[in-house]
Amino acid sequence: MTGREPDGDGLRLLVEPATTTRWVRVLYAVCVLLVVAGEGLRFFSHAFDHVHYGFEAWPGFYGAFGFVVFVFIVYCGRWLRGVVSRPESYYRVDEPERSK
Amino acid sequence: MSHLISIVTENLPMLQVVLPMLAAPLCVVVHHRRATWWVALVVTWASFANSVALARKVYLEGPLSYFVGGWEPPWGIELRIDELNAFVLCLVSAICAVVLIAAPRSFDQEVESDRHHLAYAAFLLCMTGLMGIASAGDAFNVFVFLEISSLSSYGLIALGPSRRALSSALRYLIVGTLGGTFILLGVGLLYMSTGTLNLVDLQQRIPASDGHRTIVVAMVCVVVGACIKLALVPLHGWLPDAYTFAPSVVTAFLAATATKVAFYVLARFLFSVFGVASSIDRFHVDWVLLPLALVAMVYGAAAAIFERDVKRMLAYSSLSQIGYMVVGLALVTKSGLTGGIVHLVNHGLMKCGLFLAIACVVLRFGSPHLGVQRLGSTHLDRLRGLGRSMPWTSAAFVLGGLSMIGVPATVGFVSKWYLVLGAFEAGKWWVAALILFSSALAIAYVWKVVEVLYFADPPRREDEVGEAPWWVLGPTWVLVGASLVFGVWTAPTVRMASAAAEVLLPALAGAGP
Amino acid sequence: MTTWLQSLPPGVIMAVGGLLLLALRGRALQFGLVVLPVVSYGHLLALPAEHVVQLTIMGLDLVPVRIDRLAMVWGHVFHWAAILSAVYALHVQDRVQHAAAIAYAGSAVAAVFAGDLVTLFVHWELTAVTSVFLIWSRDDRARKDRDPEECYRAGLRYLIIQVASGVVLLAGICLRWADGGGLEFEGLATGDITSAPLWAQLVFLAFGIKAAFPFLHNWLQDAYPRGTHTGTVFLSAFTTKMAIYALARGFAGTDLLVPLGVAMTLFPIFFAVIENDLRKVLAYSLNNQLGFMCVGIGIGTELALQGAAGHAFAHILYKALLFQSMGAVLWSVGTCKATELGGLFKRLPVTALCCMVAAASISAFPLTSGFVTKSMTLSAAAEGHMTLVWLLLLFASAGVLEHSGIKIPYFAFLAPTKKDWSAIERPPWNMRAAMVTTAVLCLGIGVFPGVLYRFLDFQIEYEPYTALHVVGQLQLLLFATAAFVWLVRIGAYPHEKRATILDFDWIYRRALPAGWDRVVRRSSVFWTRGGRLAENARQDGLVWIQRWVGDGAALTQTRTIRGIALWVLAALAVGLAWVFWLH
Amino acid sequence: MGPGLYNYWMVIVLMMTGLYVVLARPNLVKKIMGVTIFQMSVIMLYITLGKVAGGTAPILIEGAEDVAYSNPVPHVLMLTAIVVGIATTALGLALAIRVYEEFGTLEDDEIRDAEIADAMAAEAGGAD
Repeated sequence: MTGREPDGDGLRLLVEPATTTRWVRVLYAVCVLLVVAGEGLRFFSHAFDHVHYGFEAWPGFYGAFGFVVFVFIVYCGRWLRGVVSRPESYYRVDEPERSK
Repeated sequence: MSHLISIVTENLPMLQVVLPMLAAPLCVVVHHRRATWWVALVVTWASFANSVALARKVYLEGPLSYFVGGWEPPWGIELRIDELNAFVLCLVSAICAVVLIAAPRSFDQEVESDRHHLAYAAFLLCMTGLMGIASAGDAFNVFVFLEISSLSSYGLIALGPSRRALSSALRYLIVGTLGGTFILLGVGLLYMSTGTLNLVDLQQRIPASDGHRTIVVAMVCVVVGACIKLALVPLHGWLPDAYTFAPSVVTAFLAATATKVAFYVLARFLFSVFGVASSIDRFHVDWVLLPLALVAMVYGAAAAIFERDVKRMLAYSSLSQIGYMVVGLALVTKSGLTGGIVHLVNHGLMKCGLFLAIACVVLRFGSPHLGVQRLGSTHLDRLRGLGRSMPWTSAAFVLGGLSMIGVPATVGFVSKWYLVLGAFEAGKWWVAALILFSSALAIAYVWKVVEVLYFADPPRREDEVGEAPWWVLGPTWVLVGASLVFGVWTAPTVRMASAAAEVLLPALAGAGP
Repeated sequence: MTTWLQSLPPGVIMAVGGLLLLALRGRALQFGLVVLPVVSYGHLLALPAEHVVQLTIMGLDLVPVRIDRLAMVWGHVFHWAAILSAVYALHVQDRVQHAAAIAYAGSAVAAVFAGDLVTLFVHWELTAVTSVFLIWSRDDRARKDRDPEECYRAGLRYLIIQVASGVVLLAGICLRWADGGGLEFEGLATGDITSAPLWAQLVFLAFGIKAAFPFLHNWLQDAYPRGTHTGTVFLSAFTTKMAIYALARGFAGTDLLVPLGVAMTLFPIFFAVIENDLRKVLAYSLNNQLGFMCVGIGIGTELALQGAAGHAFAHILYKALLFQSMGAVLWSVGTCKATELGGLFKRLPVTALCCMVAAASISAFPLTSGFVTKSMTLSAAAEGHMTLVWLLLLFASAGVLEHSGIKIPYFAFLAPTKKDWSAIERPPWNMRAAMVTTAVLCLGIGVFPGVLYRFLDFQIEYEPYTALHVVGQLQLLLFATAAFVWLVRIGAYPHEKRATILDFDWIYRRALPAGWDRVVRRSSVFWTRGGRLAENARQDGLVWIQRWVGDGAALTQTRTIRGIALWVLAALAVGLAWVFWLH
Repeated sequence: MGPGLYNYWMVIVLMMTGLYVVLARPNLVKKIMGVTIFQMSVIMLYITLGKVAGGTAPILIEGAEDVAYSNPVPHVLMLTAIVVGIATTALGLALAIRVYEEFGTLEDDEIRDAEIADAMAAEAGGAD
């Protein structure tokens, strides 16, 4: 029942170390572009007239929020791992003694 | 032809008792394994049709009296059918008819082949007795039919394949005879103080005697006698062994009918004959019965949890379920009594189905309790992994078990619903709590079996067996199916039961459902 | 005939038909598996849009069928999920699993169309007892992740909690009935639940167990990763969303749901970051998504309710797709542990692409289904001037991107690995077909939201595609992605580690039993004595009960005739004494 | 104690004797006899309560107007009860014979011990 999918070689570009760096640069560039686009909206449309909260209209608010929150979550996760991480066999029924 | 039909329709109440009675000696005479079965089959189905026709007539036209031989009471024997009797008669004849289909295959294995015709004869006699009790209109014939059914059931139990069947039957005989004689004694005392044996006359005359000491003693004798037959804890000593060692089909038959008819006797005497004013208001029989019934409910379920022989486990579960019925009776409310009576039928259906499922297992594993050196085929360890090799039997067991627990959409739920309702009507919420607690215990013992059936590996590969033949599986599923159908389509059973409850508690008619 | 079909509750065709699958094998089984949900859907579509069936059983006025706009949203998507999951499971040759799955889906559908609480209760319990077989089933390729003993125990825990939810629901129903209330399943409470009557609180609690409220949630993360590779796809669709429906139906506008929902969106994020089992990550993510819906229901405005309904709709599809893609990985590789995976993109490109579509959807990228539905809830919060709620939900949106949007596809398909996957089998055609179809649906909803709104008969035309909204959302997501890349590059992103992550289930799986141990064994002298007594009582209690009613014990042993007859005489004596005393 | 109650006293004595035998004697045949005695006492009760003081056998005599007859109904009933009693005794004794053949004893407690031994042996013997 093996499917006849195209072999992944053609897609190697996506994951080769050399090309990933390029993708990362594209990502950073798009981020900058998005901030610029946001500022563009401010000058060329009335989009910011109807925001619910004032801080939504700060330049790059969403981007900064996303970045900070993501880093915060990851560091919280690292801290949490120190608290709640246990060996994989922790609940294993046949090894109750080892986990104590 | 039409003359013949009118003879039949006029004699319906008598026919259902007489047919099996006449067929029993015929079986002995015919003396052929399969031929006797056919005789018994035809007769039981005819009786079943008869009971249904009779029930229909009673519901349409009201209670009817039949004078045997045309002699009117007080000289002749009266058969009196009202809503309560008709209900019990339908149950007994239906169970007989369905169980008998499974009988030959099961007897082939568990009963020696030259005794089959005797087994069928005893079966028919037992049916005669049970049908007779439920239709008799006078107290003495209740005793006579009780003895007919008891004597033949001792014989049936003794046919079991193990030697313990004999000792169990003998124990039951001695204790059962004590019970029967107590009833005889009570009936004598009643006659002594009222001068009549007719149940309706007794009902009218007893209030006049206003708690005469003779009548009071008669009441105690009858209640104790009926409770022995009913196997109400602590008078249940005979039941677990008798159910465990009787042939599988006999167990299914007796579990679904004998105790139910005894319950009928108890209810009939307490409520109709002695009357609520005397038995309940004056002497508070319910205060004695209710604690016993609650103990039975919990004790039976608790014992079933630890029991490792499934057949015996079901016997203990029966004790618990008998407790439910008596709780319904002892609550003395319309809903409670309805619950008790509807449970009479519901428990008959599901327990009979469960015991037939056990009969299927026994068919595949060889006779239970045969040798001393090996586990009986109904031992829990024998059922390991049976969910795979006998899926239909296992599924039937699971469904019956769900009904035993009282899962919604099964008959068990319907009964418990009314019992709980009755408990609240009586203002006894703690009774409702105990009913729920005992249901929780039922989960434990049913689950124990389910776990073994489906989650345990079969002990050995060669132990893999095929499904039971449809001759046995069919009746099992008919009963299990009925316990599901009547769990959803509750109108017929509940309506009949509440009509029966109204017969017993006319003062409370109109209240409740 | 027509009336008979009309009074047949939707879903019953599946619930009953599912059991018939037990009798089938081979092609017939496959045929039945797919045809049953299709027929059931056809039946639902043939019914009138507003439709009620009433019935009186045992003196209870029941409404087995109540079709209206709200229920129809779930009716559609449950059937879609059932059909897609059935196709996805087509290659599995296990009657029990299929029967359980279809019966489970059927009872979930029937629960949604239940018009009274008793009917709801019946289906509520049915979903529990049918679905557990998807966790118990042993016929599965995922041997590494699914130790039979652990699956059995997890299933048992799941069953106990699910059935307990039903019991609590029943208790609530009984209390309401005893108070003289009706059985109708509609607007049970609103506003302040703490001052609502006890029955309403019990029903709320029952719904909350299945909706995985904080501290009641652990069955979800415990059981779903234990399901079979196809079973979990079914599981992810029905139970929790049925609970969301029940909340929307019964507790719309209940204030407590807002903080509860916010908590549900937040705490799973942190657990998901460090969890190694990717299906468990998805279970946490599922919990987080339920939070968004709860907030919407709690706000209770028309827009918020519509947002919750729409979100449930979209969520079922993309969450199913995520579990489908992980199921495909499980089928091919035999495990879903992030530490074991990586670089599967090359060998399973279709699966990887579908997974990414689902990841984009759940993260609410523009042009995907999540974008058009999630923003409704956020807008509703903003319109209600709930600034903190709004900020926290925004926070949670970034969190969703972390675990479902990036972690799942990255660690399964993209992360660098030395493993050679060229030998693994690719998932069969039916799995891929189901995944591609689901992916197309996710994108279709994202591109044409108006079609969805009309299809679901929504009252408010919400326009998600404003320039500001698109730009803002893209900023949020892409900056967060940039943060991920940056963290990975500087080595700050935590490596995956094989581990057991403790959660609240630790309380009942470890702390309580161990605590009992401590109390009993290792405390001061006073407690040792008392503890020993308690421990003895616990052990001896069982022994004591067994001594009386155990196998062959005093009260259950075969008795001599004397023993039986003595009881008879005692009964007679007591009876006589009783009546003479009263005489 | 008037002579009229004599029969009733005897009924009670017989009844107690029967019950005592059932309880006190472990031998199954004796137990069956005890049951029979118990039944007989009830039969005597019925016979006694049918007796009318100074009454004669309930046979209609032409011309005798003022003759008191005893009540015939209890007598008739007891014909049935005696048959039931005989059947019970017969079945009980038949079972006792079979029990003796199988267990080699008629002592109730010994049979019980043998039964428990059966159960334990089966449990120890295992599934096959």
